[in-house]
Amino acid sequence: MGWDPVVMFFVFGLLAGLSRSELKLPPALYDTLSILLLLAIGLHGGVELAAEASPVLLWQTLAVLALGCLLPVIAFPALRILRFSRVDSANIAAHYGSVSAGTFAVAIAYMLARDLHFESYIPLFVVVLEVPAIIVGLLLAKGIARDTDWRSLGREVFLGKSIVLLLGGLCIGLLAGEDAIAPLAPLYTSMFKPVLALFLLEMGLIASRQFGSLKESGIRLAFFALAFPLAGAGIGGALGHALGLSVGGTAILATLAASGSYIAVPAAMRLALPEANPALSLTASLGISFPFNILVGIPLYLAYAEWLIA
Amino acid sequence: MGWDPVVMFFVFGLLAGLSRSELKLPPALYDTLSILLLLAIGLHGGVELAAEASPVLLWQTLAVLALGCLLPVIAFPALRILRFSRVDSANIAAHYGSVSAGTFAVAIAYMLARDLHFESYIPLFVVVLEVPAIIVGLLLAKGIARDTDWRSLGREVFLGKSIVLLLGGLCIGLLAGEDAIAPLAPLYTSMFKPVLALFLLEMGLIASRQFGSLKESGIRLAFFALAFPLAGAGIGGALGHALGLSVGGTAILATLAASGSYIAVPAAMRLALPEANPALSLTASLGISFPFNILVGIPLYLAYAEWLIA
Amino acid sequence: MGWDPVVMFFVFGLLAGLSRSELKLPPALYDTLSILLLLAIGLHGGVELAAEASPVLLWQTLAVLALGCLLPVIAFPALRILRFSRVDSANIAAHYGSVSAGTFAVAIAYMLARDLHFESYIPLFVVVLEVPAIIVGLLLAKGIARDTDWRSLGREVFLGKSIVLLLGGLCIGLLAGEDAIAPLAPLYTSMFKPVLALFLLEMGLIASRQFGSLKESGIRLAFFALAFPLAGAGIGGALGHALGLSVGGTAILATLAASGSYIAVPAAMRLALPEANPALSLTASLGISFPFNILVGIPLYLAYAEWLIA
Amino acid sequence: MTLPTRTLLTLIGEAALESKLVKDLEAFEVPGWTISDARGRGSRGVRRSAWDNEGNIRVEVICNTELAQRLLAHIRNQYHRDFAIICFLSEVQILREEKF
Amino acid sequence: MTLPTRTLLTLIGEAALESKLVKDLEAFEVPGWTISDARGRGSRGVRRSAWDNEGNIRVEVICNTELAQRLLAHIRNQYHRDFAIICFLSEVQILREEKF
Amino acid sequence: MTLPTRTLLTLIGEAALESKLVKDLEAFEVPGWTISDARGRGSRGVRRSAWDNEGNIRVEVICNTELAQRLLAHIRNQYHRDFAIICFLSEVQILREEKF
Ligand SMILES: Nc1ncnc2c1ncn2[C@@H]1O[C@H](COP(=O)(O)O)[C@@H](O)[C@H]1O
Ligand SMILES: Nc1ncnc2c1ncn2[C@@H]1O[C@H](COP(=O)(O)O)[C@@H](O)[C@H]1O
Ligand SMILES: Nc1ncnc2c1ncn2[C@@H]1O[C@H](COP(=O)(O)O)[C@@H](O)[C@H]1O
Ligand code: NA
Ligand code: NA
Ligand code: NA
Repeated sequence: MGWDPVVMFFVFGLLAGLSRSELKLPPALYDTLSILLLLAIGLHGGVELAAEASPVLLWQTLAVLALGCLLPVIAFPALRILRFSRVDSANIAAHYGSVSAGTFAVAIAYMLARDLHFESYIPLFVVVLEVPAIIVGLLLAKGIARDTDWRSLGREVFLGKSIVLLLGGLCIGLLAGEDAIAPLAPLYTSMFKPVLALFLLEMGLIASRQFGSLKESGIRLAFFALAFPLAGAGIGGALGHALGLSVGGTAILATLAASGSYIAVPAAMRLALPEANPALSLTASLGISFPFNILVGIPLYLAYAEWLIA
Repeated sequence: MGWDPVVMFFVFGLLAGLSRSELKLPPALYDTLSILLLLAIGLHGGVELAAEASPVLLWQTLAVLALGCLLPVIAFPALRILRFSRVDSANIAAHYGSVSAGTFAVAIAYMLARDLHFESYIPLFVVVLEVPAIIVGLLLAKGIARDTDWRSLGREVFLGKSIVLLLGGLCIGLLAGEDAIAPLAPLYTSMFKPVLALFLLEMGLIASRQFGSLKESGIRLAFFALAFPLAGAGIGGALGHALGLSVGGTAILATLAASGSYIAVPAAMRLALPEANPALSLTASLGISFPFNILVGIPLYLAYAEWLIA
Repeated sequence: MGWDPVVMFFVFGLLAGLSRSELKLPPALYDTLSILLLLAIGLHGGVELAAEASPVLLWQTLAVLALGCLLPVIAFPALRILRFSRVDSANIAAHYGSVSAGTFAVAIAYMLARDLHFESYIPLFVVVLEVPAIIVGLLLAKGIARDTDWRSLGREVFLGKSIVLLLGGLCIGLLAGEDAIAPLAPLYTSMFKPVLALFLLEMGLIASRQFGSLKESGIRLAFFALAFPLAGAGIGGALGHALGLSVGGTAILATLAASGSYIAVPAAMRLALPEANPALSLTASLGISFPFNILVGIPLYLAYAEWLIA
Repeated sequence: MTLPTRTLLTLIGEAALESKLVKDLEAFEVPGWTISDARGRGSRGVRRSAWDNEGNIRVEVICNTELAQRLLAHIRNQYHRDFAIICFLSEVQILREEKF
Repeated sequence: MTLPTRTLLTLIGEAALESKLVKDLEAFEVPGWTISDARGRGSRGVRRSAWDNEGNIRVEVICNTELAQRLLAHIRNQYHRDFAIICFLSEVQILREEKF
Repeated sequence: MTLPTRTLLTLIGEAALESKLVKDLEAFEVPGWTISDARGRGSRGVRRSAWDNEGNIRVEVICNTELAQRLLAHIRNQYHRDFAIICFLSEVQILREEKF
């Protein structure tokens, strides 16, 4: 069987949710799972970074930062053409400029299961991509020199749960190094897939609830949420290739570009741009693009990366 | 020492509860543990089923289904003789026709610890036994052609948490097969016993609270809750033998027949037969039969199975 | 790098808390972690006790009990000299006479990481040290023959969560022995450090909130909370040496004496001595002494133990 | 500023009823509701939230008096005999009259 | 339909008091009570539920005015000096008069 | 025993607002507040607590009428347009007048 059981957990959650089963995970479990995932990704990245760091990395990081600014700028006019309001377009664009840590975790698991090498410092890119899209999104919505409280927005973003956990894990991994971290390794080795499977079960349940809102927001949103990941993956993969990443690394960067945030960005945008309709952006990123990337996208982006390198 | 530490966790919980200690597990932990147990049982069964499925299985499954219909029909008159009301008798009968996943998990752990082989598809029987007793119980209470809303009852039962998790796990295990599932194997190998131990700790705490209600419902209930498991095990074991199950499989089927549900059935019957007193059925199945089966029953049923086969 | 990643998790939590990040762990996770830690410590101790018990142990236990009575008697006048009120002094003294299970867990992890042998029955000392300080503290506050409800206080103390879990684990480990307990061993082997790391992350977050109260209670409290651990460690280490403990055991006993309770004692004293200000004692034990012991104390106490034995 | 008033209906009852009650509230077309978890004791014994079948929920509905009374009557007829449930009304002042 | 009225007594205070308060409520033979978890700030500082010794509980008791006043007096005497706790009364309309 | 009265202001709204609302309450120098978690449905759709961005909170503030009205006005201006939030007032009798 080619099917990955981890992905099947997502489908299971989706089906359970759509058939309106009584199944629900306690909220504290979901919180715990996402904390474990983010920490594990960070720790793993930090440990590998300690071994593999190089001056090239700096340029790559800057290029990825630029990617994070570019993506919302591409998404915004596309959304405007699809006749979304200015604030809604900016809001959705910010989501897609940023990344989904869950999608990233599935991509990593996918590469590991296929013994595909990828640059081990890639979690750093996740951190780098989380932030700029939020700022670009707000500029798109409000222009410069407006009443945005950048200070408290900065707080919200840099001190948000995901960034803090990713960065904290990264630093601890970096400082401790491979030997000292060994007793904590289960977090990103033997426990990683079980945690990811349960996380995806809950994501399936949550995604199934987004389908309700889909009826209202309709076909235009669905179109964007399916088309933009392909465009994003195209750009992300091309950049990965240009930066000289491995096949695995290129495919993961394509996946990151294709994915839309559903944790950090919604929380930040809800407070910074409350006029935007959060149902639209969540439905798109969580209800459509997330399942699409998990089920169809990642293998596709890997094939694309292989084609690029060959 | 012959004592199983997993069972001692139950006794520990019982003692802590009876001595009114402050110890309590967070509800979210209990939920998480039962989700993990049910998933693990399902996954494990699915993986083994993928390897071991055979046409015989179909007949065995049908026979087990019949067992699930038979048990409440036996329990009901016994309860009537013990002078329980019609609805209460039907309600309790439904609980004992169904099964306790916790008891099942302990039985499995018991067999594994003794290196006793059992049919790996047995989790399927748990799924099959969950449902029919509920329907038979309702028929016993109300007769046919009454105002029962069978549609929404069906929902409640088939989409209830336990069935969904067992079935979901089973399907994922079946579709993925042993190799692909390997990274999730900790769920039903190294993590199974620790999870079960904590689960039993909480079950001990919960069971200890049932003893309060025991005073009211008195000796008749206690008698039933101790005698019926023996009768059920007698029938279940005989059936297992007749179906040609191994010693381990026969003992487990006896245990299933002996156990009474305390998750799926109470939830369904509370809504479908609200006139029944839920304290009676929970006290019996959770407060008396569960401890009895865990502490005394399972070794007994294994000896019985050995005697049957010899 | 000499830094232990487990300790870095504490620092991470501290920094995240002080920078007012959004990071928080679900309360149920924190409860779960502390339950797992206490159970693991107890189980581990019980298993080892089963192998290593000796008549000497009885005398050692009595000596440790005496230590638990002595420490608050030393702390109390010191606090009075620092001009704390009678009840506050008694309350704080009770905290420091008792022990912190979290500090103990870090000390154990520290020894294990350095392959330092220590007496395996040491968790017994944790249990023994939990209680007497509370009683001595109350006597210091109220004198004898007053209105204290000793009965319900006894309940509160002996049936409090920490003691019950430690004792329960100890008994189960003792009765089951090493072979039978093997399937539960992950609780105190592979899972111990990851659980401890997350626990310390939360402790860091909690400790960071105590700093706010520090401003009010000021320099006198900080002085006590830094100086008393050193005094306590001096006495505890000397006792360990006198009792003939190994270097590791001596260092751990010093650590126990140096640490102040922040789970069992606050809960008991809040109800038994409500006039005392709980902010003072928690700030001292959790906000100052805990970080101090974790970051600086344990290596120091180990050096002291080595010096004593040499 | 004098504010318009409405009735706040509070139900406290066993958690197993949640989905049934929500269906009822939808059928009665109430303008909204709020649910939180609780535990308690009444004439039907102690209800703890540590166990699926034992916890309570606390449902609040703000609506006009007439609707509240109809809801109350429905709950009395439907649930009072077999379920642990209580309800009570009080008067509250609201903003944005058109919402409730 | 005019409904009989009773007093709703609400206590908000530190979670450590839960078992003590429940014993008091039993001693006063109140007809029932409901407890839920909360967090907050008052004159005794912030109380979060992330930490055992810091969370709050919210206790509701519906009973007749006389009993409510006696309970109130008891709580004032017993807890107000040393514990973070507040209480307030309001009037509610109830169903099934005989229960409360 | 006749007790002094105060106003109980209850807000129910999306959890994302918690820290903003707490800052507001501090700015208005209210004597205290209590927050608990909830879920619900209103004109802005269903809000479940299983998901960070969906749960509701329930905020209670006891204070004098004048302050409650000012708070109410602030919330209406600040949040009603863009956020799922409702608020209502009721009258409660309190102990220890000086606290509120
Ligand atoms: N007098 C009361 N005051 C507050 N809550 C009550 C009261 N009576 C009952 N309750 C709550 O309502 C639930 C059901 O009540 P009952 O049907 O009397 O068992 C109880 O579990 C309590 O949470
Ligand atoms: N004015 C108020 N409004 C609402 N809740 C309050 C108020 N004052 C205090 N509380 C709650 O009562 C608890 C104890 O109050 P205190 O004794 O003033 O610290 C606080 O933690 C709050 O949850
Ligand atoms: N009529 C109502 N009664 C009780 N709670 C309500 C009502 N309307 C709204 N709510 C609560 O207030 C939240 C926000 O309301 P809304 O802005 O209408 O979506 C909802 O999620 C409910 O929890
Ligand atoms: Na993206
Ligand atoms: Na059965
Ligand atoms: Na100490």
